[in-house]
Amino acid sequence: MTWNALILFGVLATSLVASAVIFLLAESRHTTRSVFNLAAAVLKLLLVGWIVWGVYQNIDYEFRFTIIEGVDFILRADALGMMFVGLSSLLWLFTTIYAIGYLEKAPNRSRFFGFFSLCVASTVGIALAGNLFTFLLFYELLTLSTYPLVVHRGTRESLRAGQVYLYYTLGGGALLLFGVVALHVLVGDTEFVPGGVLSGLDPSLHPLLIGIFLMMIIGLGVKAALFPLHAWLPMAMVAPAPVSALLHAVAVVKAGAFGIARLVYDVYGIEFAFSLGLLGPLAVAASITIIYGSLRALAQDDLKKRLAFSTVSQVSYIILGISLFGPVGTLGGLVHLLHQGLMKITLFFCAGNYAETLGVHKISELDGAGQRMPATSVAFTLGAFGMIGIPPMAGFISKWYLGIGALEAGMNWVLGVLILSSLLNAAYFLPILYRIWFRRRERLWCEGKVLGRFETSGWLLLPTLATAAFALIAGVLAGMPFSPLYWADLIVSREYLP
Amino acid sequence: MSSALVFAWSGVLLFGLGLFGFIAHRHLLRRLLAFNIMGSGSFLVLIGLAQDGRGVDHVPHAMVITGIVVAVASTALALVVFRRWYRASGRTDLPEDT
Amino acid sequence: MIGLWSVPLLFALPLALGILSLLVTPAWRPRLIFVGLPLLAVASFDVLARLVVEGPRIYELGGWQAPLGINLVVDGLAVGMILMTTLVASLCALYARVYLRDYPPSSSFFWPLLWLLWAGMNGIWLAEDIFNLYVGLEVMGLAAVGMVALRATPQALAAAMRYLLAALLGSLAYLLGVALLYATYGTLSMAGLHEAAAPNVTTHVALALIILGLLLKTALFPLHAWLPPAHGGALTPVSALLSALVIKASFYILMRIWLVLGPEVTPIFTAQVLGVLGAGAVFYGGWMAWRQHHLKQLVAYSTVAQIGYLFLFFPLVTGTGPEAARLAWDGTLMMLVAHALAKAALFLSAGNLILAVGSTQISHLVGISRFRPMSLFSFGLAGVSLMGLPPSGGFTGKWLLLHSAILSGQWWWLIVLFLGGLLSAAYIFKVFRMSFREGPQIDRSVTPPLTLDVTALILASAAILIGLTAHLPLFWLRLGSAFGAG
Amino acid sequence: MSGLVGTTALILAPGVPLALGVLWGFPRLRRHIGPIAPWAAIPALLLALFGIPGETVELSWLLFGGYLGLTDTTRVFLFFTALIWFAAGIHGRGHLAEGDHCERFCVFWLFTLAGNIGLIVALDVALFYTSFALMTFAAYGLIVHDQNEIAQRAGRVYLVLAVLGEALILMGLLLAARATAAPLLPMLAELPQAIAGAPERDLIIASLWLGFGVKAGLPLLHFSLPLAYGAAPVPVAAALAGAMIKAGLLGWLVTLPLGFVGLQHWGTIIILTGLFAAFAAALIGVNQKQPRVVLAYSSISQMGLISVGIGAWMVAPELGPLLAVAITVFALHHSLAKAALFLGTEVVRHRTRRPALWLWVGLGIPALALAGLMPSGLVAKASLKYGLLANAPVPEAWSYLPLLLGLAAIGTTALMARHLWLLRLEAGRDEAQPTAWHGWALITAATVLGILLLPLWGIEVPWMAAAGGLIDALWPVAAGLVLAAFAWRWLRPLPIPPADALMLLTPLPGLALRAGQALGVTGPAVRRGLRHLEAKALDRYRRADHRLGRFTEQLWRRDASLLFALLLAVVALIGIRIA
Repeated sequence: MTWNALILFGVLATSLVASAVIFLLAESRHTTRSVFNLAAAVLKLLLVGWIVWGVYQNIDYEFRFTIIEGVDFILRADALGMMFVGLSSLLWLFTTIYAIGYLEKAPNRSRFFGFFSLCVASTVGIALAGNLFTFLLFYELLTLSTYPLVVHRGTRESLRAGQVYLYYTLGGGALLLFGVVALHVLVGDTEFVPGGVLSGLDPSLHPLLIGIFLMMIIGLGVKAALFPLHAWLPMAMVAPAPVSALLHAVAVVKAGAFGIARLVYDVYGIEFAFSLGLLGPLAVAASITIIYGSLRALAQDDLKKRLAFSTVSQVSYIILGISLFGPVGTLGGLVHLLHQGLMKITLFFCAGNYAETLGVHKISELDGAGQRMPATSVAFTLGAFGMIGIPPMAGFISKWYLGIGALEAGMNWVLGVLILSSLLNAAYFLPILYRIWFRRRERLWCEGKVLGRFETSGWLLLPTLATAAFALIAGVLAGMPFSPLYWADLIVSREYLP
Repeated sequence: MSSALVFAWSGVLLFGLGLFGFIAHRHLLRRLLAFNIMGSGSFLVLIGLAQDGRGVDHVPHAMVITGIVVAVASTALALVVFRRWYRASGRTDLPEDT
Repeated sequence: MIGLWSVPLLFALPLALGILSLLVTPAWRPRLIFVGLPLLAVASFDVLARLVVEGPRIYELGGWQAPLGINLVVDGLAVGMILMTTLVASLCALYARVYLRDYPPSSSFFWPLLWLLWAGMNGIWLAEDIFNLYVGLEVMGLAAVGMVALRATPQALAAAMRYLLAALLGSLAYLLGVALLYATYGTLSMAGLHEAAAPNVTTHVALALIILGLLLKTALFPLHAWLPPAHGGALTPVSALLSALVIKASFYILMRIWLVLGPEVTPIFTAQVLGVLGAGAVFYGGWMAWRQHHLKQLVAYSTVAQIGYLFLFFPLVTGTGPEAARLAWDGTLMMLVAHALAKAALFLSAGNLILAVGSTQISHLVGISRFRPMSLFSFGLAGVSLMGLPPSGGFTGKWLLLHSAILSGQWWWLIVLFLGGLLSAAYIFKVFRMSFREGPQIDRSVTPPLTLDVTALILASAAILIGLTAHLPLFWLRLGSAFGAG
Repeated sequence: MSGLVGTTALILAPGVPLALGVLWGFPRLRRHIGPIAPWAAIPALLLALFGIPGETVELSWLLFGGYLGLTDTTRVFLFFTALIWFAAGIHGRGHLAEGDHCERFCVFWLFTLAGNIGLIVALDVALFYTSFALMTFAAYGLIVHDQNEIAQRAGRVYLVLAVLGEALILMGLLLAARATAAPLLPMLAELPQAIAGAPERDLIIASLWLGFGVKAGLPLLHFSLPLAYGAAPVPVAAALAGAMIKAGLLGWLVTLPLGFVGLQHWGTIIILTGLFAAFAAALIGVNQKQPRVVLAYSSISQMGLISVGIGAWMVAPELGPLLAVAITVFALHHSLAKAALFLGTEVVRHRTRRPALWLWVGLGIPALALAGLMPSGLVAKASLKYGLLANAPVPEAWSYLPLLLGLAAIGTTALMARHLWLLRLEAGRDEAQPTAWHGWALITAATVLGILLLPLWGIEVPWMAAAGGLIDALWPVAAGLVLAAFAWRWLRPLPIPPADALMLLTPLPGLALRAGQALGVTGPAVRRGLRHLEAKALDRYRRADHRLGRFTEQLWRRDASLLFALLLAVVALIGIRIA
């Protein structure tokens, strides 16, 4: 076992160990838990930074052992995986800070933070998985570790949401399992290889491969909230804000989208998938989801619900990018994986801030919030502009690449989808901004508690501003080395020219 | 029909009778008796078939002796449980659902 | 030459301890485990070491030749089962030592019965001839019935009686089958049968009798009716032992005999029928588990369901290619071991939860996740394995069975595995849902002793770990079997 | 300017307002930024006066890589844009440094300014689009500044149209970029040629024309103009009407494939739309009752005239050089004059100490200029006519264009007359602000003298043609005045609302919301139905399940042995049959 393998394992272990320790700590030891949790998050970020640098220099990181004959447990750091790892570990740090502030004086914190760390561990595992088996392992672990977070509040509504979540994810997971086993039977241990491993199979197997692809897309599409498998996502918004922020904006839905990326690029191979005619239908499904999610978002008055439908719509941008045959579309999809995460987590943080500080959950009650909470509102504005795709926010970069990618792939109608979706995004975000900034509140805010010397607790404000700044910087400085765009470009150059 | 087969078929008959009794009766003691008849039947089969033209075979003897010991032990246990059940519930048969 | 003694020690020692514990006062009975458990553990590991070093072999007890002497088989399968028994039974014994303190002294009969049960099981694992299997089956069965009756409530006695009648009926059918086989082939040894067996009427009738007897003892649907009251109503450590180990013994015998008789004798039709019954068990057991209101009844019905998976072994191993058969063997054994560990953990943690809330009703678990996270966590880990979700033994087993089903082209078993997993998720999460509901804010639950939680947690973790490190155990289990070469 | 200074100036021009806007984020600095905000346009003004075309700055880290620089055309645009912003800023010091929400006003002001200047100096598409969007969205904050019903409605209409425009522009730019050599880092200068050769040429032209048309007040996309100009604070209206409307024009100039290939049909469409705008806007405008709305319609009308030039350029590429000059000059002339008129609307409301005569002379100058009688107006109109009638193979119908332009001038005159008439009614209503007239005076002076600067940027001013056109320019003015006098005496204005046909279109944006609600309603309705069914089914199932569960369990339990025996018999029989 080399050092490189150990470091890789360390990335996974930081959150696993954190989770175990948090479970064992007594409920009342808040300070110890927070310190430990933050230390683990920072350590993980450092390790990830180290590996990112290594991957950039083409160093191989691999950790593997045999589970059963012909099936290995493989962790491997490649450019695509590190992108997702980087996103999750960065946002884990911020969300942990946020959650410490958000859950101050709430019950069941031990359970919350324990499962939270476990979720991050599974996300990192998904990202680092070197074959389908390992991916599946962490994919299901993610389902399990998210459930307690969804039902965290223990109300009838959240239990119901948890149940729906399970219906969808367990069903999807089972389908995915079949797909994975079937591929395993066909080609043995399905390691992720740029360009895929299936193109050499006999043409008589192609209908079967299409069937397997469909099954696995359904399995992954459940988490990626692909229409019509999305219904769990808005319901899951009953969870506390940090959960909605990290898990339903980043970890869970991205796990699905990331899985689809792995499936298309590293299992089927994009050229093979294209030659099987799989990409067109995928693009259509993604487009329908984009429009549908936007239309539904338009009609929501609950802020988190609107954001949730927006997530449904935005995550499909990633899938759309994946299904565009050509390097630019891929680039657009992959870069949106990061961009959407940064922007959407900002929005969810803001929604949490409004709810926690002002007790406001509905959009119609947000009048004049900009006066009371300018910093949060600025962050919200940046996030919303990014979602609409207004430059120079990160969302514009994604949209530009997706647009060019669609044209290069010869799918001009996708451009129409992008434009229509931008219009709809504007239609459901701008009214919120209008209320925040240009309406006056008639009544006083009913503020239960004073949360520090800023407009709200510093624990809540700092991560919000940080992620908003990242979303802005990712757009403005897209040309800099190690920006999301730069990294996505690196991935594409390695995936397309292996 | 050789004597061995006669033994064997009588054993099967006993087994069948025992099984019928086991099913037909609700009273636990009767069912226990039926079980013992079934046991005797199977021992008879064992002894009978083993004699089929191969001279004296010690193995079935050993098996039957062991079997009888087991059957006695089982019957004893069943009686203990039955007695306690009877004392606890006052019934001689099993309720149809719990 | 210590190793030579370790094999007979495996059933002689429990037998001796059983008799000894009958002689000592009730207070001393639990303390015998401090002698017995280490010795048995050493013996089990010694057997494993010898297996790994010297390979599988036949051990002649006392140096006498068969047929009058007793031969013991020490191959991978037997050793695997011995280790599993040692692990699960030891932890259950440790659990019981603490658990039984609150029960009347009469419950200390648990200890002699435990040793007897252990001796019976080890006898079954090691037996090389089908008659010794019968003896072991009877010893184990009688001990198990005694354990069910330990609680001495009317329900427990009724359950024990029902169990006893089923067990006796099953043993007799098995015995009749053995008699027919002996009459036909003049041998009881498995090796002998393996060589001599030929497809004829007597063999088939004998096989049918054996199968039916063992199905009744394994409680395969629809012959399962005795199981839920017996397992669900017994004392917690007893439930764990019965569900985890005892029913596995009769399945083990069936598996051995099926493989010994070989593909010429065992009809594909019967194999499919067994598979269909297994599927029925999965569905019926899962459905019934889901509609239970008592926690331990739920877990007991879960056993009914999980037994069904094991019976997929027969269709997958009969008349299929060597690769599919090997995968089916691996998968079934993985399922078996994982179920033993997970079900023991599930029963023990269910017992802890019941201790904590003082009620067996699932609806009384409201809000328990806040106050008894540890018990619930073990329950969850074990549940993960039962649901067949990764990373767990249940998942690895399911993976192998899926693989085998696809390879042999028997896609209909995929549906069983698919729906079975979802059904088990439904009943496991039924408990979780209740426990996450916010209830009273004050902790009214009783804190169970730490040992109880720790033993359950160790078993649950083992069920998870075995899935991650399945490579080595599966390799050992294949030693000396028809699939050893693979 | 030397290289380094030039580079710095290029960055500072949009950078200073942007930096001030960002600094505003620190609450402690806010107080100090308000007073200096008007001066933020000065670097851009200096750059316009002294910058050298061709000088570029590369900012590779910005977006996909950003390029800043000046061209001959953009220098002129930069000049009048910066000047108008400066003058409006001075005029609006009250809004920027004090008053209600002055802080908010200040930051939107700075960002709008930064965007407006940025889009002029941008050389690459991404930066151009970014600045354009920055300007568009920041301007919303300026428009709704007064926060009354009218301003909010204006803001809403503006925003809907702006978003639509942005989307169309994005689509056009994406399609156009695809056709360039480097789709990921396209330069503005490459676009026209690329579009001319692109397979989706018509779609690109349509989306860019309409997209920028939202800013430039194309008919049916113009609704935001009268509303916003009427509702926004006066300095904002001046900036909107003077500077930002020209951003749309600049968009057309830099992106449309002008001068590469003759596009007969597109040219004709644009010319006809322009003429329609010129006349229709005049007809609607004279019926308005608010001076600023009248001015807005005048803007629409004037932009229609400029459109004629662009359309002509499309039809006859060889007219390019002449028309480019004409359009630039026209834009300069119209912007300055219009800004002066807007600032004047407020100056006239204040009781100033100046003699009224001077005030009215000052107010008259830009009005006359627009009507075509001042030097700038003369030059602008003359160069347009000159361009249109130059020796080139143009369609027959073009010979009517001068006449039509003359008729349009009648309309303009009538609009101006109406405007001044309405102003008279408003004069002297408010208390004076001592410095309110500085900006207005500056921009009025520029209206007169700005034309003199053209040689500075190397533009040949057709003075002779202008002088010759004086006679041509007189009759429409005279006719317009006569018409105005007639109308004043005998006609009453028709009740046309400020945003004419908008009422008819209002339901449209609501449709999307309805669609979302409909989906949302169907969802719950379906779900409710399903839940009802589910509840029913569940209820039935529960009962059945209860019975079935009891039944099967009893069956298995009571007759387990019977079942066992039966199975035994069956298996034995099968065994015998097989044997």
